[in-house]
Amino acid sequence: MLYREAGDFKTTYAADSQTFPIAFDRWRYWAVLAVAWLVIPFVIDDYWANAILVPFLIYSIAAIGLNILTGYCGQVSLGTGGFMAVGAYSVYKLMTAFPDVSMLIHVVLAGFITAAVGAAFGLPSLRIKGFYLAVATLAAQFFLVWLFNKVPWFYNYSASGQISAPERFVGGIAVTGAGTAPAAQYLICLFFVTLCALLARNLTRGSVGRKWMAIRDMDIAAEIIGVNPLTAKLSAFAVSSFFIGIAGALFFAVYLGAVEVGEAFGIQKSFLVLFMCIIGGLGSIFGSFAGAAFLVLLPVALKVLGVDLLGWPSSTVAHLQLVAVGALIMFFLIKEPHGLAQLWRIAKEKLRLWPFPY
Amino acid sequence: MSADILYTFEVVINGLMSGVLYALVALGFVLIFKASGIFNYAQGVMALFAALTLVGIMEGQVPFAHVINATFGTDIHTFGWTVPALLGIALTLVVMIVFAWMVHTFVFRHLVGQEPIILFMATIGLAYFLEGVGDLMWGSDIKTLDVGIPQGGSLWVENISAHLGGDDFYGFFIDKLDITASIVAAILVAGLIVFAQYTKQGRAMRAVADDHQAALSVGISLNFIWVLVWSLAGMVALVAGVMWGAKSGVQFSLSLIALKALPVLMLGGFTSIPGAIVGGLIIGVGEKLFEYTVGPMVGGATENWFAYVLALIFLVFRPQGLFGERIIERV
Amino acid sequence: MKDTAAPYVTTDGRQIGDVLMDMRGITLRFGGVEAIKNISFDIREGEIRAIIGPNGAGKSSMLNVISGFYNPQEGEVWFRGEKRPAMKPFQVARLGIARTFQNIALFDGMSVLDNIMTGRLTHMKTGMLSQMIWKGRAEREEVENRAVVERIIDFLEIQAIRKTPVGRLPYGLKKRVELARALAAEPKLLLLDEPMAGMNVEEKEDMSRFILDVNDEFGTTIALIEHDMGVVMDLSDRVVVMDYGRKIGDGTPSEVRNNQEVIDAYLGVAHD
Amino acid sequence: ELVVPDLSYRTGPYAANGTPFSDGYQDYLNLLNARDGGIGGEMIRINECETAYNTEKGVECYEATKGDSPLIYEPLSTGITYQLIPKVSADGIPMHTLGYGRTSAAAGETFPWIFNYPATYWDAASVAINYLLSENNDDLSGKKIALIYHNSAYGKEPIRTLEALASKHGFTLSQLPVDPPGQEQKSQWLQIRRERPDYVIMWGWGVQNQVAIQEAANVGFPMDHFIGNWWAGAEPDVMPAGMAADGYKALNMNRVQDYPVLKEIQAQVIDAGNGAGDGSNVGQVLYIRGMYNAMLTAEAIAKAQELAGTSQITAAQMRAGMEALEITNARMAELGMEGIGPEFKVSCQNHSGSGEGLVQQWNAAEKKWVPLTDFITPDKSVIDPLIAEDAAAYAAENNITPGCL
Amino acid sequence: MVETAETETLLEVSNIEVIYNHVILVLKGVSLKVPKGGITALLGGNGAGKTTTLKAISNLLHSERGAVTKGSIHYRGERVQELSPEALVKRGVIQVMEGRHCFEHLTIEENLMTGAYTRSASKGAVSADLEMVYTYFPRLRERRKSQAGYTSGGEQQMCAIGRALMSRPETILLDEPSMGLAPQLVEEIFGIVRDLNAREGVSFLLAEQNTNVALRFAHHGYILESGRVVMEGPAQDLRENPDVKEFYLGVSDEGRKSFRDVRSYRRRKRWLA
Ligand SMILES: Nc1ncnc2c1ncn2[C@@H]1O[C@H](COP(=O)(O)OP(=O)(O)OP(=O)(O)O)[C@@H](O)[C@H]1O
Ligand SMILES: Nc1ncnc2c1ncn2[C@@H]1O[C@H](COP(=O)(O)OP(=O)(O)OP(=O)(O)O)[C@@H](O)[C@H]1O
Ligand SMILES: [Mg+2]
Ligand SMILES: [Mg+2]
Repeated sequence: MLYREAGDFKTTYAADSQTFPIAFDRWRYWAVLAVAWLVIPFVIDDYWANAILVPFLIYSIAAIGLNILTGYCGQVSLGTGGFMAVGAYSVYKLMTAFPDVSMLIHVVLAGFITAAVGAAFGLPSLRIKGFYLAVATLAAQFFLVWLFNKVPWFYNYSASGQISAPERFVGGIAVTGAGTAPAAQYLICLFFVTLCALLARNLTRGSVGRKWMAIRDMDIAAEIIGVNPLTAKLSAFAVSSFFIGIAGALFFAVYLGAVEVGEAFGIQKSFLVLFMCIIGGLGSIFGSFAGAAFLVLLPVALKVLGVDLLGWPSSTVAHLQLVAVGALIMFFLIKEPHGLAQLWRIAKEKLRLWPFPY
Repeated sequence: MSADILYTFEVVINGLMSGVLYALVALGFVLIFKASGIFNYAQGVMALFAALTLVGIMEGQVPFAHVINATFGTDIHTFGWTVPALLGIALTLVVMIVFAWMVHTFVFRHLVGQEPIILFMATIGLAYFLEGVGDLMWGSDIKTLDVGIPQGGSLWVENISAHLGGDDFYGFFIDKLDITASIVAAILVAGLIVFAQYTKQGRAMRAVADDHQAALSVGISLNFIWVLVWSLAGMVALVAGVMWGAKSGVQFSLSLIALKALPVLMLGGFTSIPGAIVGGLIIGVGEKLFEYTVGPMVGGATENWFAYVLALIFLVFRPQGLFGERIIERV
Repeated sequence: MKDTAAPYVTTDGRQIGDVLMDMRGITLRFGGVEAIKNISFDIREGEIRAIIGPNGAGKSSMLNVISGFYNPQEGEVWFRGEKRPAMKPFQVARLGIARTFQNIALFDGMSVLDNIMTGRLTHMKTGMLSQMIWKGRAEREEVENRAVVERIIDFLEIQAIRKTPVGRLPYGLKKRVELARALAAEPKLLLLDEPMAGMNVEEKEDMSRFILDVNDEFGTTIALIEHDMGVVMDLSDRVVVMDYGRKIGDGTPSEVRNNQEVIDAYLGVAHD
Repeated sequence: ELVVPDLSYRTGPYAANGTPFSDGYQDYLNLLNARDGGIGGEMIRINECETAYNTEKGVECYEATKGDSPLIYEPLSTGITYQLIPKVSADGIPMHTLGYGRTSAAAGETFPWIFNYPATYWDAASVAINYLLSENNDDLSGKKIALIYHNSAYGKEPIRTLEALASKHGFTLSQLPVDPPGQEQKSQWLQIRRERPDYVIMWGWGVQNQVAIQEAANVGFPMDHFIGNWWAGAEPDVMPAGMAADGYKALNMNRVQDYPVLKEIQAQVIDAGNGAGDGSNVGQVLYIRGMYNAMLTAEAIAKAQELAGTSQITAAQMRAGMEALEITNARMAELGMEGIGPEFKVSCQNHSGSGEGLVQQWNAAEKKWVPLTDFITPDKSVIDPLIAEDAAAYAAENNITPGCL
Repeated sequence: MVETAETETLLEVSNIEVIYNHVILVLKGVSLKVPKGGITALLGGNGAGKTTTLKAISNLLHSERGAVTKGSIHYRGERVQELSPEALVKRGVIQVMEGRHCFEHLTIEENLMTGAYTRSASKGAVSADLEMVYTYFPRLRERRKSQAGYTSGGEQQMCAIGRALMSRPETILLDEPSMGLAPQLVEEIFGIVRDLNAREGVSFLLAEQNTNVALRFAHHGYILESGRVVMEGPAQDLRENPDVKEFYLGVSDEGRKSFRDVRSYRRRKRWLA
């Protein structure tokens, strides 16, 4: 018995509904947080920040957001890219209109704006279900991208229609713009990740989360036992979009620095985030992190392996990379359709039963 | 008649024709979705792959030449023969059937009974995979596909319609390729409808779609049915690939026509073969007309999103699409 | 004809309360099919009311009308002496009407505990914001409601499976969890659609006990569809019999049992 | 060792255009390595990174390669260029965008690290109009010109200039955006068919070009009145349409012909098995442009080495070399590519060179691009104020005080 | 009742173990025999493993992530564990699944036609069989053109049985045919089972909760509890067994007891913990 929950007694219901009911898990969680906040900022360099950690953190937020909508509330959305664009353009407008306000506030406001837009595009979900809804969210995806491309007000009338993030600060330290220190980029993203994960966890363990899951598992039955599908679905769209908006804002302002909407927030982005949710595990916050990590690291790893270690021509590697990513995705789905989070759970279950097979 | 009305009419006709081309892609989706509940995002890439293979076979290219050359330092590119179009098409069909078998055996057979979204994601994985394989196999340069389909505006139509309007009306423009595509699509759809509604295999296919377990229990071989529909979808992909390839050359972007087919599906219903056609026509006309009338006012390039918004509006009134099977909601 | 002055005594001597729910002239159509044809009946407070009839008679549809899932084309639904306007199902649930389903409708992705907690949703009122913060109001509310749910879990003897995902449970237990979920709402009126289908005698006995206890201890009014005549005859105070959408009988079990039309249409042979 | 990253794209929708360019680019640098032992005795190391013409991947490539002390970035994408402008400026690595990217980067005092010689998009727009003026006895008033463009940062670039030129020369300009990738252009071409503009100018890339040329042929638009910019005038654009593309015109910044240097590349690089590709692209428009780009880079490196007095230069020294770059006909002839580009001279005030371009025409029967004109000078009187205005706005937005480094 | 000992054994299950999801052990060594021409009942409470046994026989476990890990299944002496479900149907074994499982979007008639999928019989023979099914279930004839999804529970059950008959089976594995059916219909369906058995010689393996009815119609019975066979014997004997009487038939020495009297009663002893 390497991993035990027996002997870990709860005496109150509150203790039973905490995030990590098992003491061992709790310790591990604090350890991860401590490393993330207290160690990494001092050792991080440009490459790690920009190629791995910052995108990982930002995608984690987006994946948590989409996971709330798709994993918890069962509404498949392919509009993630579009909603990220809303976050990005909101934060851009806010940054340029109110240069002196802290970025933290701008990012949160961008989240709220996206939440409103998300809720509006969530309205059809009351009638349209399953894949029809998924395809319908593409309407949001394409429309939003077109809108940001077409209306000059959104990009402050720049000649090319691109937006680029000017230097902005949090408490006197630059967090956007080209001169930002990698640690600053990392920390602002980490701040939002921690916040979002906490909020998401709180929402999903209480009555709101149960409403969502009820709608996901059987919407008719949920309605008959007293869940108002309108508020449940729209709130899921809003909360999900809030997170996705924050991710979009950080993606533009902190990570890329400049954005062309059709490229950075195109349909590929929607697929990517959905992949993260699914590979990580639908309906699991841990899964969102795992999925984001997997898909951020995979191409980097494949490239290192192919070009740097094996020395193949980069075009062949690029093609092989497509083949490998595709094959790995299929392989994963076959091996464990419920994602990395489920693998983790099974591993724990095995440990618990160890040394017996079942 | 005033030229304006005539030109609008021309837009409508051309919209219908474009719609047929969208429908060709949508048909492949419908077949697979109907029989396995798999929303096959890879349909577009399959069209690309089929077209690439056809060109490769017709021109006698050596598959994987780049990889072979890179690995063994050789310098081979073609076998030095060319294959006539019809034989090429037949050989490509064989390749697509092998492909169908492989997809089923190595991927989807292991995913039976999974949730639709998992299957959907697997098809996106398949799309990446197939795209990479296509590139490795046939190279990523643009290829010209010529199987002898006439192209260009039909002068005949233009001439006999020119006198309908005044001096500033030049007659209707209809692309000969589009006419061919319409005829092919009509034949394909008729054939598929007969297959699905009136044959034993077609009925089995619909049964499988409803309930895998029950289908197994009455002795329907899921493997056979699925290989069958993937093969059919491969065939449809080939047709779509040939039509689109003739239009814009065979190259990567061909796979993106999947995105044009999605609103068509949504509007027509994921499970309806006639729906794919009607949906295609409505989307084709709708988006062209919108771009033509409203587009200039809002800065154009509206087609991508308008198709989706149009489909969305329809869905709000009929959540299962125009011809989709009613969603049975009972408790 | 309807006597709203309590108490009301059935012909076999049980004393039951006021009219709680009154269905008046309900007609329900699906396209061309008339599933319910002009049916009227009432449910009185504190009673166990059975609805029986052959398959396809329209029993489940009637339950669906009561719980607001179907809106009848004709007829009125009166609840607690007031005419109920056309409502969405979730609004009906908030009036205090809970139900179970013929084909189990549990939330497969959740644990037994969470499933039962969903039954409390109509009682949980904290907003999104306090939920996000969790500490404080949301947690307090969660704990209070958890206590109620734990009582029900004890009552139905399903402590051991509290944390199991419902998907894995055997059929009989699923039915029990569904009952628990309905009870968690502390309903005035509980609708049970074939609660004992697919159970063996022993399990039926268990279920009967729960139903009787709920009825007695919480005073919950129960409307029940069941095909097992033994159960229906033993448990119910009054029985409505439907056939092809029509009402062909209404009365105490003994009255119904001897009704020739009922025997012909449904029972086949006179039941013991 | 001289590290030169190559942000190329050999996959995705634009692979057909990215591949020959990158082949030409790498093959020329490899030739220098093989023939001359690098530049100034220092070997060149090419660091290829696949961007798939995707801005995000481009940034990843930048981050992944910049630790290697690269001398220069040439991302071959306007989108990526915009992302990298602030980054390279902050990191102090020069970026060269050959006839693409941000036009106003020509203002070297505002954009000290960005170079876009030998010409910009606005130059291209003006060259096209100047060509049409010469075709029409210097009078375009009352003419109708349609611009069909890639609906992206790249496609939108020429609009300002064309609008300014329209008001100057009195022609009307209508704009037809095409959403990438541009498979479906029926609406746009029906509109063109109805309005019958005198000329159509195209700012396209990838499949958009092929479809447009095919559609133009379908609706019977006269091919010789259809002019693409220099990213819409290569073999992949015209080949799929077959004979229908005959007569189509396009701008070019590099003349296409059989240069002696190509033979050297064939002999010393490709036949030696060191070619970036399989050699089938040698001599194509984009291949030659890639090679031209590499030549400009190599010349700048040589210049930098000369100025710094050392062969192992830094990125900052490279920048100085680029700013002092001068390309003469004599030098081009010496390199075995006589007349491949215009003569030009870079300075702190002008990072964009001469801005000249020529017009070429497709001969479908012989499958060859034929230069129609010599290098045409753009109308700087229109362009320069626009550049100054845009650069000033950028400077204000980013708190930059323009000045030479 | 038919004397089972002498007749040929069609189906023999010996000591099988079934595991779901690699971890959940459900059948812990189940053995049973189905004689030719007999009706064999498989009884037991919820979750005892009846459905699992039937699915193990008809090879439908695979798609539920379940697997037979021990023991063997023979049909007519041939080992059938590795066969595909359709191969088994071709050999004459067909399962009517629990919970009806009609093809919702197909009409009743199309549903029935799918039953004939594995047969290479002529059109005429198939329509003759269709006629036969309609004579057994006249209700289906009335609703032949309706989508199965919209028919009532009883009609769906008939449809599922009718569909199985269309494959001209030799053995039918029938899972809970009485569930959710009106008493009259239950009698009717069991009557049809007996008819088919007597007239067409179809053998049945019948999983049932409704012990009462099942034992009335079956020849032989097995009682399953928590994945083990705890009792078997001719139906007659089982009906007489006092334990079976009390736990499964709900009758004690004083006769049937009322469901009202269960008030303060707790679960009684089990054969196995
Ligand atoms: N949503 C619907 N659309 C069309 N017809 C329906 C619908 N719901 C029920 N019906 C029809 O109404 C009739 C009554 O169905 P209902 O489910 O109420 O029967 P029931 O009495 O509950 O039968 P059972 O005992 O078999 O459950 C049936 O003929 C059924 O086909
Ligand atoms: N797919 C599955 N995954 C995991 N466990 C399962 C699965 N299917 C069944 N089980 C478990 O196997 C056990 C036996 O189930 P089975 O369905 O065979 O019982 P049964 O005797 O048919 O019961 P019932 O009378 O309720 O139909 C149950 O405990 C059930 O929870
Ligand atoms: Mg019912
Ligand atoms: Mg069972």
